[in-house]
Amino acid sequence: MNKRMILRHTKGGIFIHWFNAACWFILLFTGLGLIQNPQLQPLGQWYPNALRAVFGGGGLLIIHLAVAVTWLLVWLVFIIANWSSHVVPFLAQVFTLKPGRDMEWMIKKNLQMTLGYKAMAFFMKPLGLGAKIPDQEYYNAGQKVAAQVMLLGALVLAVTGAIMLRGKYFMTAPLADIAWVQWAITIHYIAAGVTFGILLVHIFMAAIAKEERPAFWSMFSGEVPEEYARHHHKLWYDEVAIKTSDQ
Amino acid sequence: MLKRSAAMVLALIIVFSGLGMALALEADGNSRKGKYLFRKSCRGCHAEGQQAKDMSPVDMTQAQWKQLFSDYKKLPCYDKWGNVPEKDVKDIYSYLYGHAKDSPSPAKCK
Amino acid sequence: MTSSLDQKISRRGFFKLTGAATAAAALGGSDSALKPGAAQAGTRLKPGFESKYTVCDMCFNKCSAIARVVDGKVQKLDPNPKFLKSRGMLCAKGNAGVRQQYDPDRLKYPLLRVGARGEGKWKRLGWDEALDLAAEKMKAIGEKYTRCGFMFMAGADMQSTFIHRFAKAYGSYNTLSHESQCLIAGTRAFLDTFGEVPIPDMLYAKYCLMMGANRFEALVTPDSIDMMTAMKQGMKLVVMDPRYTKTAAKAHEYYPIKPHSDMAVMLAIAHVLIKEGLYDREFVAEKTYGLEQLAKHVEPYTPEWAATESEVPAEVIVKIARELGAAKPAAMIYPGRRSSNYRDSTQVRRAFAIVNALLGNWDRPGGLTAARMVGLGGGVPLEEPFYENNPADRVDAGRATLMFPEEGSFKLARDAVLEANPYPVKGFFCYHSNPMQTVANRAKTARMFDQMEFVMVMDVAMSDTAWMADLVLPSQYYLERLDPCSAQQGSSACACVVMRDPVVKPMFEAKPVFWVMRQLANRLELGEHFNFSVEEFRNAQLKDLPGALEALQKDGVYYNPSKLYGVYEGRIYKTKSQKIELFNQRYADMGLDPMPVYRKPAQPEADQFRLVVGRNAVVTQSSSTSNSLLMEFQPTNHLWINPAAAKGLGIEDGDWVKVASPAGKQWIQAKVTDMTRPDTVYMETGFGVLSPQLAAHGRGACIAQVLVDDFDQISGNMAMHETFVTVSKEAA
Amino acid sequence: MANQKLAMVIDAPTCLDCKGCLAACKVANNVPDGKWRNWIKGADPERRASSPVVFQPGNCMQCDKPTCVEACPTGATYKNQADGTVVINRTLCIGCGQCLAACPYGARFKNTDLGVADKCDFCAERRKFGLEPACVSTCPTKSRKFGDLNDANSEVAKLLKANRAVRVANEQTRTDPNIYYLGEPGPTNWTVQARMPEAFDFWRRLADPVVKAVVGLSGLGVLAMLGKQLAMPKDAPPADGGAHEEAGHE
Repeated sequence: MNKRMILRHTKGGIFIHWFNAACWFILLFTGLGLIQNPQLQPLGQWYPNALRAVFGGGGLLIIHLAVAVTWLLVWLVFIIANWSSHVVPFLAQVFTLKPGRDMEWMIKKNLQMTLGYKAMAFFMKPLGLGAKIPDQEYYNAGQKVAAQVMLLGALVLAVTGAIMLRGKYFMTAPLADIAWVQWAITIHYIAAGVTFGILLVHIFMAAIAKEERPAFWSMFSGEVPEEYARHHHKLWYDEVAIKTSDQ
Repeated sequence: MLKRSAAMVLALIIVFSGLGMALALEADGNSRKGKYLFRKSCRGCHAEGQQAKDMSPVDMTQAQWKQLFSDYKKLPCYDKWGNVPEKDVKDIYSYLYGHAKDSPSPAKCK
Repeated sequence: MTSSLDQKISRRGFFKLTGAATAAAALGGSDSALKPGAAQAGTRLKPGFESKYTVCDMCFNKCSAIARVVDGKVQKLDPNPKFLKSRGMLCAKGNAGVRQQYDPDRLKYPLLRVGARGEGKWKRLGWDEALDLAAEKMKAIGEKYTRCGFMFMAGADMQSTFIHRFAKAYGSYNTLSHESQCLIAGTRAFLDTFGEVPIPDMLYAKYCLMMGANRFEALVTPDSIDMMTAMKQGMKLVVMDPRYTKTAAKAHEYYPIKPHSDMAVMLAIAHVLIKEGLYDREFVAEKTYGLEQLAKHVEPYTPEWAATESEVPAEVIVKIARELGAAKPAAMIYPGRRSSNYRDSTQVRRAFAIVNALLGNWDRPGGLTAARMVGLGGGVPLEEPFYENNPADRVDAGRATLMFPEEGSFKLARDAVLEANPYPVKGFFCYHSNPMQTVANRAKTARMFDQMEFVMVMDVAMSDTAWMADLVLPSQYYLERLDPCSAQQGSSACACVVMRDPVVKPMFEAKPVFWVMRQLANRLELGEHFNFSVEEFRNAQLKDLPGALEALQKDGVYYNPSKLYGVYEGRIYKTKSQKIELFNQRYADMGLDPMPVYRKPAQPEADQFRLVVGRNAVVTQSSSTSNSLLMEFQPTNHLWINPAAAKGLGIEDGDWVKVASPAGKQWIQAKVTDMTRPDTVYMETGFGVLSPQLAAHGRGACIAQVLVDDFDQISGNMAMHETFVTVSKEAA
Repeated sequence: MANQKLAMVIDAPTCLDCKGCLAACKVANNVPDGKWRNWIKGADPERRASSPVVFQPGNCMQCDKPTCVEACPTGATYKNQADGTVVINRTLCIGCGQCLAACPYGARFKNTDLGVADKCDFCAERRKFGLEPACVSTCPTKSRKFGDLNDANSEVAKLLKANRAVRVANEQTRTDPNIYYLGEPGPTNWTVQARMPEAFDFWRRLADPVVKAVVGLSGLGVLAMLGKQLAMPKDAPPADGGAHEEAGHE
């Protein structure tokens, strides 16, 4: 069997991914638990009550704040350390969307993922499009969009979170600042909601969808099978293949 | 207690006051020195735990002090005074009179 | 060492401690029995906090308080519910005592002036150096100018007795207190009417006419509190004041009386009482002297006449007289306290006293009650030496007719010092008092300091007076001190004793004044007069009061129950006539008016205002205006000016104005308000601080700078309200 | 153990406006400069025709229907069932200040030292040690009385039974306060109007549904994918898959 493996993730990348995942998990669940107001709590009062029974009311906020600050600091270090090697290329890639190819991919892939190839082909026919899903780079269009939303969401969460933190510990000015804090909470909530929505899809794709299983494992080993790379990220594979054949 | 002691002094005065020459004492001595002399000359006996009754300017009214000193040589304790010069008596009298209970500035508690 | 409550307070112990005193029940719920509360998270009072008794020193009232101490630091001061004189309360100032203790402005070590006087250049000294220097100066001045050449001043402090003692031992007659700034005219008047100074039995009064007092703001225990309780029980309160005080706001009736016309109203009330036979005939016949003379004397003082003088309507005066007559003997003219107002303040207060006598309220419930001695001793006796070369008397002796030889008169002593007549005074020691802030005509006080060869001031902070000193000594604050006992009286509330034990360790190099006096005495070969400790002095004070020390340690206060009413049954009054003197014989003998004669007072010119001064419930003159908590209530003072007057001068609320009198000028922000009469402006005491080392520096204006230093001709009391000022909208 | 209903009964006409309660509270609770947990309404009067003037002491009314609790997103502010007080859990408070605006009595403020909302809690810490609230114990005229209304023997319960008492509530917002005023209560005006902050309303009305929709849609998508995966395990590209080189695909 041709089981040649291709390096997809560096160790640093793997670390930051799982670190991020852990933080978000904790932040999401403690954050949700912090909302103890029947008008606002999406899960119902049982949830914050249960969490408070375990951690105590104040503990919940302290965990949330501690994890958030750690998360932010680690990210800052990571970004600075990997600025030119990873961060800039990553940003360049995820923010480059080619309308034709990527749009087509989005439509086709979503239909395929939810309804299957046949249905997708069926729907594409009238549009004069084939059933072929366009080749993708290191990230496919879906991943790019998800990354964009997550990035933006994380940024908003960090900024609004910082405003709230300031609200608690450094606030001196009276109402003007308080309005800022109040909006920060609302926006924080929205950002958390939206990113969580994307996260759901991401988690499904990575951990549950069978066809993406190699990608899931690569988040531990760092490598994907050559076959998987060629299939899912043809353009990237070609690049890597050329590079390797050059050697 | 003070009241009784004052009353006793008064009673004694009435009993012993003879027709001796009344000394026309004016209260124009040095009352500050009088205070000192009162302590030196009188409080040796007239004090708590001593042989005579405790004594202070506010034990009597100005009129009573005036009467008492009008013929002080007839006081029962005069023989114990030793040689108090008249000038000193005048100072003592000024102090007692000036700080009597009905005076403009009654002595504060001793 | 005795420390009252030095054990950790268990909950049970605490209940015992704060169990309400029996008599408190009568006061309609000053019952502080503690209610159990739910336990909640908190950080302020940690378990194991200690509760220790202390005596508040934020004003002269000496309220017993409980200090809550955590880790050697006072966290909170609470009232002592067993202290009946305060009715178990602690006012805003009392609560702010914590801030004073930890005030960053506190003096830390002895300071020697190195620049010009008042320039503020200091050098730190060690205590030994400082005391050596002080002793040397005292010795030199005593030798050069006689011992009366050194003057002593001490405020209302529980250790002030040691300064008086030191002065006596040292040989100076020239001791001053704050009293000639405050109350001696009133004291004089009542002493010369009743033979003693009464304590109003406010709690049971049914009618009270209050003039020349602001009892709901200038708090005096228990009067301020009892007045409210009495009102709740139906007492009618009528207030006459040129200013709409909070007392006026709480009164049933308020009349903006023209300043300096109180006597006119009082004489007219006497007129109505006698004419309509509303006075207590039996009482007056039996206990007073001079009704006939008085009747004749007040004949011309009709309500109509008084109305023109006072601007209080005649029918109001008649009505008040009738109401007083109907409510007698539980009706009173409130005797008041501060009477440093006019040249004839003694006579004004005599008029108050006379009307009270006519109402027969003396020695009876709801009236004026006699002093009740608790039986506290004088402490370790002093064998006062006599210095042959001393002058005959005080430096201010004879400058007013009937001065108190113990108190003297700051105003008259200052004049005498400035004139060096009859003899020079070149040394000054001031403790716990601040004449630069409180005594009218600050320029003169500064001149007096200028001509001194040595000025030593001991205080907790760099007061304006300390700022003028040669040597400044840091005093311990009351929470750090072991103080002698103090006897307190308050009508039905008490005849009681309080004392102070240290609550916390002294901060910095601060020392008690007793220690300083003792050190100086030792250096001046007067050590025999200070051959005791404060504890020994205290024990000597308490020697005739068995159980007192235990009670003080257990309850923070010792009571000695005594008769409150009918004290004078079978007793003579300590006056010349041995009766209550409506007609004062001694005054007649001395060429004074035997009964108060109303002489038309001087009035401000058209472009002038009469300046009146006062205080409120959050300011104790200058001693509290730098307190960080009290400052929040009152960061500065204002010149209250009536809108009509302000309009004429183009002054709007908040404008900076110049207030000028012959004594000096100050700039201050105007408060345009109809709470003062158009002919009267008002300022609070304690602001316009000179010393840059106090937080209140640069806030408001100083009364002492603009008040003219007139004086009451009989008592020598300062007469501050004889000041006429011009007010102008003029930049500094 | 029966729950308490702690309350204050205030005899406003006996208040002197001496500020003792304000000072005591400030020291007892370490309240920062410029902030107060309690107040005296109608203080520092201009001259009035009616007399006597009534000064009205007050503080957080520990309402039975507290709007501040409604406005708190984190549950840091809640009604303590044990004693009926409205409590702020400082560690949970995020200092958003929504409760400040929501209180119709202006009883809350931002504690700038701690970064949290603050207000009167009837001196919870002092009560732990059996002490009365600082304002109550220090009050010269004992205008403020404190106790448990559920205890018929308490002074406050007796006072309410024996006297006519009113609550000086803000008319616009019904909160059922637990401060009762005896006799003539004095000022009835409230300078503050309770309101829910805009951000809070936006959250409640708009943000919340939108977020729920987004998450819901994502969830639906994922569910669909999952369904497809389960239903069509062998979904493969059509034969004309073209560029897809399916050969190697498992």
